[in-house]
Amino acid sequence: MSEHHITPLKTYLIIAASLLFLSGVTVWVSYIDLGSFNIVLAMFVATVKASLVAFFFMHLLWDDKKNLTMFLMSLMFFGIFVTITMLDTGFRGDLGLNPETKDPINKRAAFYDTLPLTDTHGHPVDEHSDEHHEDKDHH
Amino acid sequence: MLDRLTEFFFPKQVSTFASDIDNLYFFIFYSSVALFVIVVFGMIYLSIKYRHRKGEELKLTSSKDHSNLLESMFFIIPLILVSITFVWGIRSYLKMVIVPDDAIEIKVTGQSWFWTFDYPDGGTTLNELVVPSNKPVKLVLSSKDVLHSFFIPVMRSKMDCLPNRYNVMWFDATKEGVYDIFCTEYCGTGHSQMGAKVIVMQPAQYEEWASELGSEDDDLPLDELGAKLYTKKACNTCHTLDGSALVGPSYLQTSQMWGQERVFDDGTSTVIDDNYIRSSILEPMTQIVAGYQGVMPTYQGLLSDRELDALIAFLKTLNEDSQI
Amino acid sequence: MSENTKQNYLNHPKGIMSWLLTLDHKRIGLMYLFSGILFFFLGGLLALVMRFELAAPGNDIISNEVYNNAYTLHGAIMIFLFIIPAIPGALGNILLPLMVGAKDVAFPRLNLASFYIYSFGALFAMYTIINGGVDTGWTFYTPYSTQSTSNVVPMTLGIFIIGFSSILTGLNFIATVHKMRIPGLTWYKLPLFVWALYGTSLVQITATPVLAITMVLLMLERFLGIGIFDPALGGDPVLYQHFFWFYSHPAVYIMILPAFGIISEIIPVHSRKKIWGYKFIAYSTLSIAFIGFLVWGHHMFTSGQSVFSQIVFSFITYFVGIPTGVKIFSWILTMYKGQVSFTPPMFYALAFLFLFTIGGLTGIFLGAVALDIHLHDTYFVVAHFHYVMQGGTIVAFLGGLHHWWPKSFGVMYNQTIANIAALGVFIGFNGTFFPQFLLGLRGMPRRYATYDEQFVELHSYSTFWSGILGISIFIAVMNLFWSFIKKNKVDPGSNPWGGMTLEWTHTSSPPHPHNFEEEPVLQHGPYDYDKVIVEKTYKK
Amino acid sequence: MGHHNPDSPSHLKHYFHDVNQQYETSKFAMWAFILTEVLTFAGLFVAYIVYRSWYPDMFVDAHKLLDVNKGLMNTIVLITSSLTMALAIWAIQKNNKKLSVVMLVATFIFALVFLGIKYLEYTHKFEVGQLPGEFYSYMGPDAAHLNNPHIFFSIYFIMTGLHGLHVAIGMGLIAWLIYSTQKGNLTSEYYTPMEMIGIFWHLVDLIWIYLFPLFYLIG
Ligand code: HEA
Ligand code: HEA
Ligand code: HEC
Ligand code: CUA
Ligand SMILES: [Cu+2]
Repeated sequence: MSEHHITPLKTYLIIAASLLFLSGVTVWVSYIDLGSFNIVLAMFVATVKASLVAFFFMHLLWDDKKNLTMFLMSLMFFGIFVTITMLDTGFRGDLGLNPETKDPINKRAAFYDTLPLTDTHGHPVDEHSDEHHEDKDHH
Repeated sequence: MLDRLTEFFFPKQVSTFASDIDNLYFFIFYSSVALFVIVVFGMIYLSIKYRHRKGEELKLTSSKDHSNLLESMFFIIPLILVSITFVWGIRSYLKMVIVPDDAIEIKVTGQSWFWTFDYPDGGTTLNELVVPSNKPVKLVLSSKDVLHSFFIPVMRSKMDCLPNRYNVMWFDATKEGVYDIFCTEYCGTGHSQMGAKVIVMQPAQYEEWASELGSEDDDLPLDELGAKLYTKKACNTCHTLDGSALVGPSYLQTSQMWGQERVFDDGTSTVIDDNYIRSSILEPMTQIVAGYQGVMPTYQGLLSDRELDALIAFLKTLNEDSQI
Repeated sequence: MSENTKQNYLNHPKGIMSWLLTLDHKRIGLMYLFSGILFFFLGGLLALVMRFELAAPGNDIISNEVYNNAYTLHGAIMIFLFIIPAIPGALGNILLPLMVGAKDVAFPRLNLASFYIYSFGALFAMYTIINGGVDTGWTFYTPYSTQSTSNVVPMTLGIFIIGFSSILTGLNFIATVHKMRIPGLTWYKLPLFVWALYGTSLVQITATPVLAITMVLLMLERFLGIGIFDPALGGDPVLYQHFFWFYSHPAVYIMILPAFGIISEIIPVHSRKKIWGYKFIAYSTLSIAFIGFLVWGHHMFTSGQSVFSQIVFSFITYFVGIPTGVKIFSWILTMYKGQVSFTPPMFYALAFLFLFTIGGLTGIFLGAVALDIHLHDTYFVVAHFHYVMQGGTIVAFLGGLHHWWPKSFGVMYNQTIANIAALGVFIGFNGTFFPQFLLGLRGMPRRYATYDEQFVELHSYSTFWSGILGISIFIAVMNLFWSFIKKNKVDPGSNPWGGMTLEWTHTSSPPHPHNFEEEPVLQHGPYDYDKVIVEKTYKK
Repeated sequence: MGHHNPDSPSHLKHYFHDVNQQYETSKFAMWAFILTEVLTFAGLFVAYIVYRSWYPDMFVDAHKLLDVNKGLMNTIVLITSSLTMALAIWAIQKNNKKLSVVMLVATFIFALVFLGIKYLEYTHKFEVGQLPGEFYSYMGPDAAHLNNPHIFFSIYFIMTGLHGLHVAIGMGLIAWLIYSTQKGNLTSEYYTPMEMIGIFWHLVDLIWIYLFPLFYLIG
């Protein structure tokens, strides 16, 4: 099997270094408030990283293109799954006609009513007031 | 002719969009029949015409395996049919989802295994939806426990009822009468008994009915009112009066039961009295009779005190002779 | 023929362990066949119980609970234990390597593992029955399935496990088709059954993982109350339906594509005619598999999903019909200027065309959203899917068994009985399920243990004919197995229908343990009836 | 038929023509398997995306309860382990058995570290009650106002849990690789299993590349 492509050591090291660098970049960027652009940027960087892993570490760049096709196919079906599901979940109560059908489940689950307030260690604190009871949705 | 066919295939058309849907059905039906006839005729004709006759030598057969004309037909004809169906279907569909502004709004709640209807001017009915004719009615549906689906065949309409969410359907009934309602989403043991009726009345009659809603029973004696409530509040979907057990215990002999012991599934027991019955109806999950499952819904908020008394009074009258 | 031809995969090697630990795809296929038929009968028996209960409106024979368990188990067994794993598992396993000229599938060990995983999962399903059943319907809709006290967990666990078997079989077949073909057997020279299995396998490996994760989430919802699907915990039951149908709609093409493949073999062989539109059929397989991933929401037209997605799903649903139509018309035109013999496999193929066309066209009715709102969860849907699954897949499967029986097992069944049984299946089937279209149109909901007086007449017709259907199926299958018992052997070199694909032309019946005594050399395409005359040889 | 060509290597299965066919088949099947893995996670990503769009504020606030430093540390660990895995293959390709084993051992250790850090994270969450589903009980000052945070934690635990399960499975496979390489079963002539497991291991890394920003960095 000696005819298989052997990636030079240097390539591996460069790729690993870029991956680490990009990880640093995402963390750094996440502290800057860019509004909804944050998530776009984070996903963009993640995708660059993922491609580096796939093409170099997983050797897709040099492999039979069938293997790449398989991989891309998995992403395509994932895309289909998300997009079409979102056509529903993102547009419930569309047509704007029946407001009651929209925004349905933003109701706190009932078991929260029985939970005591806690401190940051999760220990219950005294319920000296009923404050937190008020901000719950009673139906 | 078409009317007769419609009657053959479908229940009565009672909503304004029913005929539209039936027509869509017939369009697809006739196209399908045509395609089906082509398929079956082609298949029988070709297989018989080119059958291998007795004694005939095996031979090299034709190499014909395509024809541009035919193949484009395979695409074009279905594409045309499908396009018409799509446009038609969507137009009918939009009629079904866009609710007219002047619709009266009734709240429908599914619960295992009965329906509650709340009317705009107050008042509630169980398992009986009363609506005026020739006036759009908007139903806002939800459920108290699992999924149910509210299906009125004569209106050609159906919608699921989800807990914690509202769905909407509407219709405009064109003919007075009493029609079936079915639950069409599986919801447990009583699913197939979760039927109800829709009563379509003249608008004037409806107004009268609505204004009397809730007050009509005021002057009935308690046990008669209880007997009425027994079916009206859907107790009979789970409790029979003839001794056979459905989902819940039967009430054939309740009059004799008073003062006797009731054993629960956790081993505890209590003596049957008015209070026990009252709490069984309001908080059925706290004490579950041994041998049964805790599936009885709570009637908290659905029964007034007088109605509770009435039900208890009614149960007390029951004995072997009072079989209904 | 040499001494070697006496040796075939059925008699060599010998001993029970040589079967249980076999890596031979043909033996594994045979084991799938037996277990599949077993589950089919079990599911069928449950169906008959249901039908007898439905003969009259009340609770005459069984209670609501028993009925609800019966239909759930019927659906789940038929789908997850029989039609999805067993048909590719049986016919696919036996035939795929033979058809591509390989000595075995790409990963024989994985193949055996896949069978055992399937058996293991089936044990859970059987445990469910012993332990009192499960009553959610085969769709396990939340929140009922998270609340029901019946055996939802063992059943979903069983399905989860069987899913892995399905994935592994799919992987194996894909690798086999891509990499194990003999030289010269290019994609366009593959028998169409291979194309069909290839499409099936693609769907299996892409859709099944989503089923697996859905079942896991459902179990976790029961154990931990994770709140993703349970509305009481802030979740959304409609999202569950998206997850479920993302698998289960493509799964209907896992069920039907192998059947399409079988028909694509039977018709040209028994018509002795080059298949019409080879490439169209091959590509329509792939496009059906693909479009099948875009339409799952047509099962949710009354769930309250957004109007926008209703319209999109309705639109795309119609487009599955077009490639399917191309196939149907091509099969019919294949007979043009052929030499058609009316053999049992051909009868099943013709019955398939008749029944599947009805089933498929009624799918278009259901795809029209305005109409589906009336028809959803009524017997119209029940009739639709029995027409495609039983009238389509099972009928094609029976046809395939009759077609490849002498090849696979070296024995021949009684053809007269086979023809009579085929007729019985055809008539009994229509008698059982055609009335159900009417029931559905008139508003009879499905999953009902009891029903309104108005539906009695049609229900009792349906019940009556289901008896005939059951008996006919029983006879058809027993007639096949009887040939085993009677050892009604055919000559090892026989080719009773004059098939042209490698399994007919290059190996004995039943095949050699390593499939071919010498690596086959391709001499002609799979359907070159215009170029070569293949004799029909069939000796007792 | 069925018997080996005298000069064909022992790892060549009888139903393949040659080593290359066997190698390519395994690799292709591995990629098909990767497809199923991606689609398994796809379901969970869909759940994530849908709930994030329904509960945007809750997601943003709940993610602050996670520890970015631990997450970043794990990212670094996993990327490095990916590198060592790749180098193990590189070494065996060059027939450097010793280096290959060293690299595999390193990969194994990194995996262990990853799970160790995960363990610390999990135990902390268990202690304070940031648990999935109905077991959620953390109502601290920074969370008492949240709307259904148990859903965030359900998704968090299921996704990282499934990912952790993959890491654990990967460790088992790597342990086996260490053993076979050490024994000399894998050489530059035949290292298919290492290549396969390598692909699997990189997938584990690849999924973490998305999990990390989605859970720890959104906001
Ligand atoms: C083998 C299984 C199988 C197959 C192949 C199909 C094929 C199809 N199915 Fe079916 N279906 C099921 C199994 C299957 N189905 C099951 C099990 C259910 C119920 C699940 C449950 O709820 O329990 C179901 C339910 C179901 C529904 C949901 C109904 C409801 O619950 O309300 C719908 C709606 O669109 C539908 C549509 C279709 C369509 C459009 C096709 C198409 O693929 C059909 C294509 C074929 C043709 C169209 C015929 C041949 C073509 C021609 C002759 C050419 C001319 C064509 C045109 C003009 C279009 N099916
Ligand atoms: C491959 C799939 C498949 C097949 C082949 C069948 C076959 C049959 N089905 Fe099934 N059916 C489903 C899949 C299938 N079904 C599914 C998925 C559902 C939905 C479930 C749900 O709602 O969740 C369903 C639901 C369903 C219903 C609706 C229940 C309801 O909604 O209330 C009905 C009712 O008539 C029915 C009837 C039948 C009948 C009569 C057959 C007949 O074809 C069966 C024929 C009989 C046999 C095959 C038995 C032959 C054998 C013997 C007679 C002897 C046995 C001997 C020994 C064991 C030694 N089925
Ligand atoms: C969904 C089915 C259902 C409905 C509807 C229902 N019940 Fe019940 N009921 C049950 C079941 C099951 C039990 C037994 C388990 C338990 O004790 O909760 C029960 C128990 C009871 C009991 C106590 C049991 C005993 O015999 O000791 C009373 C009293 C009762 N029901 C009255 C009513 C009345 C009155 C109504 C109508 C207003 C009603 N139920 C409606 C299912 C139902
Ligand atoms: Cu309510 Cu079915
Ligand atoms: Cu479908």
